[in-house]
Amino acid sequence: MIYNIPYIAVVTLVLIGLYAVIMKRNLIKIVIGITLIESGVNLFLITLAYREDSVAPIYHGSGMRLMSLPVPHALTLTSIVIGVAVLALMLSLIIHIYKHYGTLDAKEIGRKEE
Amino acid sequence: MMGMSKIVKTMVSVALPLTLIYGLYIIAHGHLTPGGGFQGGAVVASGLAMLVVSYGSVWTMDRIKEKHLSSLESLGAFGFIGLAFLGLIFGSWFFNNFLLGNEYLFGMIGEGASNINTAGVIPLMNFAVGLKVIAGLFAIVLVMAYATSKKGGDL
Amino acid sequence: MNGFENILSDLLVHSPALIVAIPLLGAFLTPFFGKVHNTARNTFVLIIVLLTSFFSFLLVHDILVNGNIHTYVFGGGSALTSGGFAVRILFQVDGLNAFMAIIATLFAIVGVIYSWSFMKEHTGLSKYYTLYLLMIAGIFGMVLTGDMFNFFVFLEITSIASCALIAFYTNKGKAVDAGFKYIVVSATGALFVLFAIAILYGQYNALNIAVLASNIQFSFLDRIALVLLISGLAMKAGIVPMHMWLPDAYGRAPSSVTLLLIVATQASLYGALRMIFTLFGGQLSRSVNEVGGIEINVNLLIGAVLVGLAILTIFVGVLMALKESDFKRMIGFAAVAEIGYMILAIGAALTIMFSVNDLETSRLALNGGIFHIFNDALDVGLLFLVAGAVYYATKETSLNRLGGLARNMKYTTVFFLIGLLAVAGMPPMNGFSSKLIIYQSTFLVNPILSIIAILCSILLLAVFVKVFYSAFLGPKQAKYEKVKEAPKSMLVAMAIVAGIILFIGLFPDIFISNVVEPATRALVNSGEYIQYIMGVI
Amino acid sequence: MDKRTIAAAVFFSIVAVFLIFGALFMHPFGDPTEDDMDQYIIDNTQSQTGADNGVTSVVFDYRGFDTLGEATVLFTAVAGVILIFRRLKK
Repeated sequence: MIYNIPYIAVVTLVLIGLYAVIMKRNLIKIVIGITLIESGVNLFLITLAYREDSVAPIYHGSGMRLMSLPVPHALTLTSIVIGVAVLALMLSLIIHIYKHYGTLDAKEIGRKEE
Repeated sequence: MMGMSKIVKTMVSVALPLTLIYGLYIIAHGHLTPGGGFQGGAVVASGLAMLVVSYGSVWTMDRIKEKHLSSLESLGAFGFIGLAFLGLIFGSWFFNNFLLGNEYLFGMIGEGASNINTAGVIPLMNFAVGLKVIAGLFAIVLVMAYATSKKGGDL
Repeated sequence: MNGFENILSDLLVHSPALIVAIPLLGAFLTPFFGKVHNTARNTFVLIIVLLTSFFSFLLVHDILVNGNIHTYVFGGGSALTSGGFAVRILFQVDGLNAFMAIIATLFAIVGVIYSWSFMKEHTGLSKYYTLYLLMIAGIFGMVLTGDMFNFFVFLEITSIASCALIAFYTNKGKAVDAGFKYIVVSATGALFVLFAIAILYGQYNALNIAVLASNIQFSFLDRIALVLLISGLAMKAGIVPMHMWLPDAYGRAPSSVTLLLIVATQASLYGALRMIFTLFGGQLSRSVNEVGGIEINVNLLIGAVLVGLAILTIFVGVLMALKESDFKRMIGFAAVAEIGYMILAIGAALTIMFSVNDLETSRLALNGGIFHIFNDALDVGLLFLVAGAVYYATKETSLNRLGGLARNMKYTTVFFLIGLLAVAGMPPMNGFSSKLIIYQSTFLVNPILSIIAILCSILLLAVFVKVFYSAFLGPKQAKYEKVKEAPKSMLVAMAIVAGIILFIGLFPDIFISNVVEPATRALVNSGEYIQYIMGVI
Repeated sequence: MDKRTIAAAVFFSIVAVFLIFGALFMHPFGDPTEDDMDQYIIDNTQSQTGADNGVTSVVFDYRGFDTLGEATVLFTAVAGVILIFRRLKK
């Protein structure tokens, strides 16, 4: 059980994010929710990389000790950059939405669109 | 937004060169130490974002156009995919590490020693990606800051 | 002559990589050409797309004619290292991938030709074409890759590029809002997919689809991963609980972008098919569970859920299309209904396979479903192209204000008639031949399902006949007196699609036996796909 | 509480229950059940790519195509942001 606490943390982060995405009406809060899910998934990937008593996979000065797995590090790197890209695009769309409707409330926007 | 106070501007002009050098160091040593093109590029871009914050986006936009940043980014991306295509031509597979094992440039295989002249195309790819990330992230920050500034609006 | 054949076979070996790499290269270079001249840039984009199509044709031809499976290892070397690890990224192309590649190639060409005149009045065209090529590259990457994480990366490329393009008309708040809805749904869906990939990686320490499929055990975590994968991809494919973004995005985007959005949606659907039939394919056939003494066949459950969702999707799509008064959004709802027909066929195939154990009929149903993927893309695509042409000529999308266009836009009217008959599944068109197969196979699951499907199809016909009557026929309106026929490039694009619709409608058997059958075979015999990589039979 | 909120809440609780159970079924932290592929990479990185940094060798050599995709994603985002904030009149 104690060994599963990192996974519980991951699931908690993902769930908080999911809650924000499906329950909140403010667009900025939805974006924060997506970022939280993203952090949860990144944390999960990094968690998978760890082996007990291991060092980072850099050979110089590692002294032939056990190394943590390199592939999840690479995947996390990719996933972080993708997250930045999605975030930038979402925020610029929000800037435009605010210019058009003067509000960030999803319901209000829906009413103004009618 | 006309920029922040004189203290902030002075601090930025001191910190900016250091940030740039640190970022370039991370890019150049990507194949030896933690870091690489993306991380170093992000450091440099955050240094440049400091410029936007302290001097204001309109001031920055007068000096650096987003068109040029976009071209620079295309150049970086083209360098990256060009290296991959060179792998197809010289190494007979797309993304082949064709420089590995040559005697002149980055060809050595570093057995434990932190020798910068190692790893084949990886350092070159790091440079290409670094250029791309610097230009790309700075362009995003600049464009979004300009769009929300009072004077600005559309590009 | 021999040298030429050598070069051709070399190109064939490298074509899976080049199909993705060339549009990417083109996208990186488009801004430079945009600085020179507009026509130079358009020509450059067209050349890039034609070059991509050439490689795609080479690859697809070899797969469909010779029945080969192609792999390409990025970075070189053999697919598996000693010990059986797929360390490098693989592209693996079989009949199903080839089938999707045909759709993507066709629509890439048609879209670029259509954009030539359709977009010429707008600013920011360099960026538009850059994103267009990136979207094409992303779709090709999605349908060719054999690596889970690579699939996710291309999924994100496609969705980010399409989101920016949906919001192309930034002066309209609705377009921007549609783009935002799309990016929220697709980012969440993509993160679900990534989460599932991470779960699978944590268990089996592999990312290659074939390697994963040969190791998978269907434990509790694997089932969570399966559900996350399917729900994430279903969000992006617009199946009913998560369909609301689809008509908005389809309706507000420029028509040329909608064309590629249809393909992107279907690429997500392809992803779901690949995950169900290949990744979990070996396990699905014997996944019987016991819950409290009652045996539950998981496959039958998946099949039944899919059939239920499909009927709901068809129903919702048709009903909303009846109420809608905006031309493009209405076609968007029709597209939702059409997606429902594909899911219906796939669900019916799974249900038949595991309840009646009738492989022949389930194959027939799968044939119908896959065939309908192609037909749906063509039919809905043609309708959107027509709607785009009408918008180009009149700057109007509301059906209440359109009228009497047939006099001035003769060719467009003919193309709309073809698209209308095809989307409603009327006899001489391609929609009829695939829907007939779907009706036949669902009849075996439950006759009521088949009747509902037919009724909805008739309703769809009614919807579009109403549009035809109100927008194209009817009295001449003064404000549309000077409306001109659409420019040549748009007519050419529509004519290509309409020609293919008529050809498939008249000779469906040729198409089914040469293109659809290999795809179905690839889907059903997942063992071939896996063993080609594992090298063990 | 309208219907949509209730449906969303039900959906959310189902996801929550399954994910928390899933977390309990994961292998213990720091002890992966399978790590052969990564061990292969760790053992062979230096001789096959010449890089001293294992992660960089994965990012740019073994999974270099992913990195191309990742660079493309950033490129796409920049193009998208510039497209969205473009000037509308010629």
